[in-house]
Amino acid sequence: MKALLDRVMTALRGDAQADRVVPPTGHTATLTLFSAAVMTFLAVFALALSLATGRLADRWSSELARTSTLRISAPAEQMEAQTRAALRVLETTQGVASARALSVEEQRALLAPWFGPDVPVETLPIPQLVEIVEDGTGYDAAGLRLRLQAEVPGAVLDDHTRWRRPLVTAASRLRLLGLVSILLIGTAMAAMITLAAQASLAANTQVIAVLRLVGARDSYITRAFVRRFTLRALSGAAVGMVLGVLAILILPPAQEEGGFLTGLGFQGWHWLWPLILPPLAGMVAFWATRTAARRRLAEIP
Amino acid sequence: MKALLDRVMTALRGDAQADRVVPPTGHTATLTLFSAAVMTFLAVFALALSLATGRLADRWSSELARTSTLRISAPAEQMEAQTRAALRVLETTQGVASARALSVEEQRALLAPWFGPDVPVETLPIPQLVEIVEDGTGYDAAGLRLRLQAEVPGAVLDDHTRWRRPLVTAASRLRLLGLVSILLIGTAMAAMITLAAQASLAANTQVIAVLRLVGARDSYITRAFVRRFTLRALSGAAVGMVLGVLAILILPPAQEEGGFLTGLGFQGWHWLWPLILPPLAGMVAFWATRTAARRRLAEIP
Amino acid sequence: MIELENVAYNYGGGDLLSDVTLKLAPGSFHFLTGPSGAGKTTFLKLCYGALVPTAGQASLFGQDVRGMDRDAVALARRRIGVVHQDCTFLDHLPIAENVALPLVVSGRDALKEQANLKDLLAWVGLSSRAQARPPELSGGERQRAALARAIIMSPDVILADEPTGNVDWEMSQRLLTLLVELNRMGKTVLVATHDLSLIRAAKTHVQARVLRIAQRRVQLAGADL
Amino acid sequence: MIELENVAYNYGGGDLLSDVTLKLAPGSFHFLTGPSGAGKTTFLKLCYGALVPTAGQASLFGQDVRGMDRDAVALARRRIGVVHQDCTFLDHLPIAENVALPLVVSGRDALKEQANLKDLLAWVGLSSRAQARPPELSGGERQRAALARAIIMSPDVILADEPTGNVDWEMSQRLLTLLVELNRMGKTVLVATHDLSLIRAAKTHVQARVLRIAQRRVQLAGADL
Ligand SMILES: Nc1ncnc2c1ncn2[C@@H]1O[C@H](COP(=O)(O)OP(=O)(O)OP(=O)(O)O)[C@@H](O)[C@H]1O
Ligand SMILES: Nc1ncnc2c1ncn2[C@@H]1O[C@H](COP(=O)(O)OP(=O)(O)OP(=O)(O)O)[C@@H](O)[C@H]1O
Ligand SMILES: [Mg+2]
Ligand SMILES: [Mg+2]
Repeated sequence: MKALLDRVMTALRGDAQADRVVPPTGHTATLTLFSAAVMTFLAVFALALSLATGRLADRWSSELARTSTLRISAPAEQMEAQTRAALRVLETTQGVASARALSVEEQRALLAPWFGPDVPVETLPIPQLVEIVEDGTGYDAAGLRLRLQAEVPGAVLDDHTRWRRPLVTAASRLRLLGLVSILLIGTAMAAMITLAAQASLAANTQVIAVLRLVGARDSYITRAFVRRFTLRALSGAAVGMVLGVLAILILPPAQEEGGFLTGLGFQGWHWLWPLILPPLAGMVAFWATRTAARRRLAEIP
Repeated sequence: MKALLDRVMTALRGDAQADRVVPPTGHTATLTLFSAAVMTFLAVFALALSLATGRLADRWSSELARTSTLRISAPAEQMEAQTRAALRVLETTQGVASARALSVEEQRALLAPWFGPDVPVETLPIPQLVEIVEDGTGYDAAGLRLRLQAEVPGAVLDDHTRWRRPLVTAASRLRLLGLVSILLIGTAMAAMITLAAQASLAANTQVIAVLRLVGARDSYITRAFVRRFTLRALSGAAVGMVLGVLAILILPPAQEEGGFLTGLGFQGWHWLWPLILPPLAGMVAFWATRTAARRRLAEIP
Repeated sequence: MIELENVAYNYGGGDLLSDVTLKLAPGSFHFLTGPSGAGKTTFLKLCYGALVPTAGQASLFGQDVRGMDRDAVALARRRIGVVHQDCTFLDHLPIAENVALPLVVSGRDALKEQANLKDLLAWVGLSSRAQARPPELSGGERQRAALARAIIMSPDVILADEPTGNVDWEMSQRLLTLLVELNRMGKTVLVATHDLSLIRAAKTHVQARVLRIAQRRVQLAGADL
Repeated sequence: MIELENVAYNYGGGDLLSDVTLKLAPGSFHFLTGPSGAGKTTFLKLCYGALVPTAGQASLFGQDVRGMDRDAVALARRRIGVVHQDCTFLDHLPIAENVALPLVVSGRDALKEQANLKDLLAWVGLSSRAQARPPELSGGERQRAALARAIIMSPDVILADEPTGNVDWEMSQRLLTLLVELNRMGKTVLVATHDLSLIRAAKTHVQARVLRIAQRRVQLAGADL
């Protein structure tokens, strides 16, 4: 990587006179610039999407607090025994990280939305709630229900919180999609720059023939082309990057109140991510042009 | 549109001999084919994303059933009066489509997750719940709270259901993003095909000069180039479309249990959507090449 | 056929040609000489509508060049066979197809003229190279192919720019014979060349007028040629 | 300098040249003639390493061409000035820079040679066209520029393929004088041409050997030239 960068820099320095031997303008030039710009623009979006969905997945999973609830309804005198039995069962259940009975205060807080803050929880015949925290793998709800039925007849397992699970999956899938798009876009950009370089080399057969005729070394010819293309890809990518970032900046931000979806923008040091795209494009161009030039020069007798 | 298609078809029919005057291969050819393929591939994804998020937004909004809840805690004897007062207030609140007090059975069903199915709701000092259905615009929660405070002191407005709202916004934004990407990708494809056509025309200056020298009309020259490029873009786009659809087919399907996120795939007749992409690419190519060729021919004396 | 009246031309700088008045009558044979850079190629380009006079009037087959659109020029070109000084071809097509190209673009059936094409290639000595691509030909072979392409349509006018610059003496005589033959059939021929011995040789076969470009004018050369 | 020993060459078909043995000694002056398509250009390409013999051995400055990599060929080319038959240039650069190109690619300071460049352009009559791009030149002007480019480095060997095919007699004498002058300075010169009068004219100035390609062989031409 370091060595490659060094070589890229050496190639870019070049010398002003060598530079003039390759026709400066032309449509393949515009094409390279444009492809690099468009692809980087799209890559910025894919990157933003990928990062945003990553944040989303993180937030959703932490919000989820993979919990479910066990509700134990029993006559007051059996309540404590059944609760302990239930906790024992849960302790030995695979996929359950921890389980604990809720205190009176906690139950009151939970019920507040329904009864207001002053529910006389003590005096109500309400069930004891047990909070179950799952570990990463999750437990087998059906199996747990069977065991509880046998040992704690008054227990009802409620994993209604599970409905949020697909959200996290969805977010991860989106993140994956973003990464896959970046890869795709990167590959497409590399291919396009290669093709544009090849097209330019093919269009400049006469230039190559003349340079060879007057005694130019192949490395000199290669360098002239590589320099052109690397610079073009670099500037194209820089333009695309700036435009992409601007476009993301002017996108309406996500409603903060909701906080459910994070904006598509970058956050914090993530703003640095797009910066690596132009050098990446430059390196791709450097490598692609050099390969193309060398092959072309080997083809021409 | 019809006229354009007709012209495209006429141009494509061409004649075999006229066809040979434009060099059949070359790097700009590959470039055109490849750009069309890549861009269509990306467009298929963007299309799928857009359609999927569209479905998502629809599903989420219908699931949302824009409701909130009013909880009235009051001594049993005032309960009915306060409920009626609250309903009166709500009827005159802008943004509230309807409001109704929940029946005992409904309240029991709501509490079931907490107390099990046999709660003696009648005997419990639980509040009366009023379901508020908003209209499209929604109401001003703060204003409503003020009015209720004045007239129904025991009422607590709980619009906790609002938390799902951002989901719908998010889905719409994703859909918009998908559409914007399609537009962007389309524009980029058009631009790339134009540039590739220009590059090819520039590389074939000699071909044009020779054809003119031997008395070929400009329309003949234009047609030969246009035909090549339209066919190339068409086949490139077809390849990209098929690959894109295949890629979407092999994506793991969304978990159906969740049903929260629909898969990225197309559903029903939406499968027809990608089919319009290649003809679209062909038309873009036709138009782009013709413009480029005419301009080029006008430039060359 | 082709008439120039008080024509002047410049490429942006000073006039290269000025006050040129000339009529290429049907069936006439002209040579055009002059030092390198005098404007011979420029003159020919004026004659087939590739350049438009900066002053004066040029007309092809009775039509003023200035008033012709591109289609009209294209149609006029089908009646004028041109041998360019730097012979360019469609490099991806074999020589035979390149020579037949004027037939193809004017919509004539190249297959019907197959025999004609064969004879022509044989006369210019390219029978064995008919399937080669232009870049595989030698300089002289390219020039001969260009001449063959210019006359395949048996055009009314033949304008040849240094058609023998790269061929040996015998071959140049052969090519000259071909042009003389065509002239006898009534075609108008104009050959730009710096090769005075070619002109001298031609004068024994045909009554040719020799034009010379000097001091921006096209003049009739003296009897010293 | 350049030696060919039993060299044969073919472009895939039958042998075009065979059994060619020749030594271009330092300071010698050669002409090469032969009918169009005989293989003059092919022979020159063998002499500067653009083609590798299909049989036999070619050596440039003592190195066998077969054993030279591309860099070695490039270095050898800097000692050989070549005038191609179809003079190609970098069309985006003015003629002056095109002529100076060999200096640039070999890393020499083109500015230092400015006076030399000016003289050379004046001699070939291109002073006024120095800033024009190659496509704006006439055929003969391009040939002169190509000759100027071939000799700007004052190479040890000069190989010119039809350097006077498109120029008038006076100019061709001028160009010949230039080559003779260089030969007097000790350079090796080989000129391929079909123009026998040029050869005859040269023989009065310089002791030149005339080679002729006939029946796939390169032979010394008789005294009839
Ligand atoms: N790249 C090639 N592939 C196949 N055949 C070729 C190639 N180059 C040249 N030839 C053939 O080889 C023969 C000799 O070509 P060459 O260019 O050496 O001739 P020449 O003596 O220079 O002729 P001229 O005086 O016309 O320039 C010709 O018949 C030509 O068609
Ligand atoms: N496109 C152009 N732009 C500018 N100047 C040009 C252009 N074409 C030709 N010239 C100049 O016009 C002059 C005449 O050119 P032209 O090609 O007509 O000469 P010519 O008589 O054919 O010479 P030759 O015998 O060398 O072919 C030359 O000095 C040339 O440099
Ligand atoms: Mg000329
Ligand atoms: Mg030759």
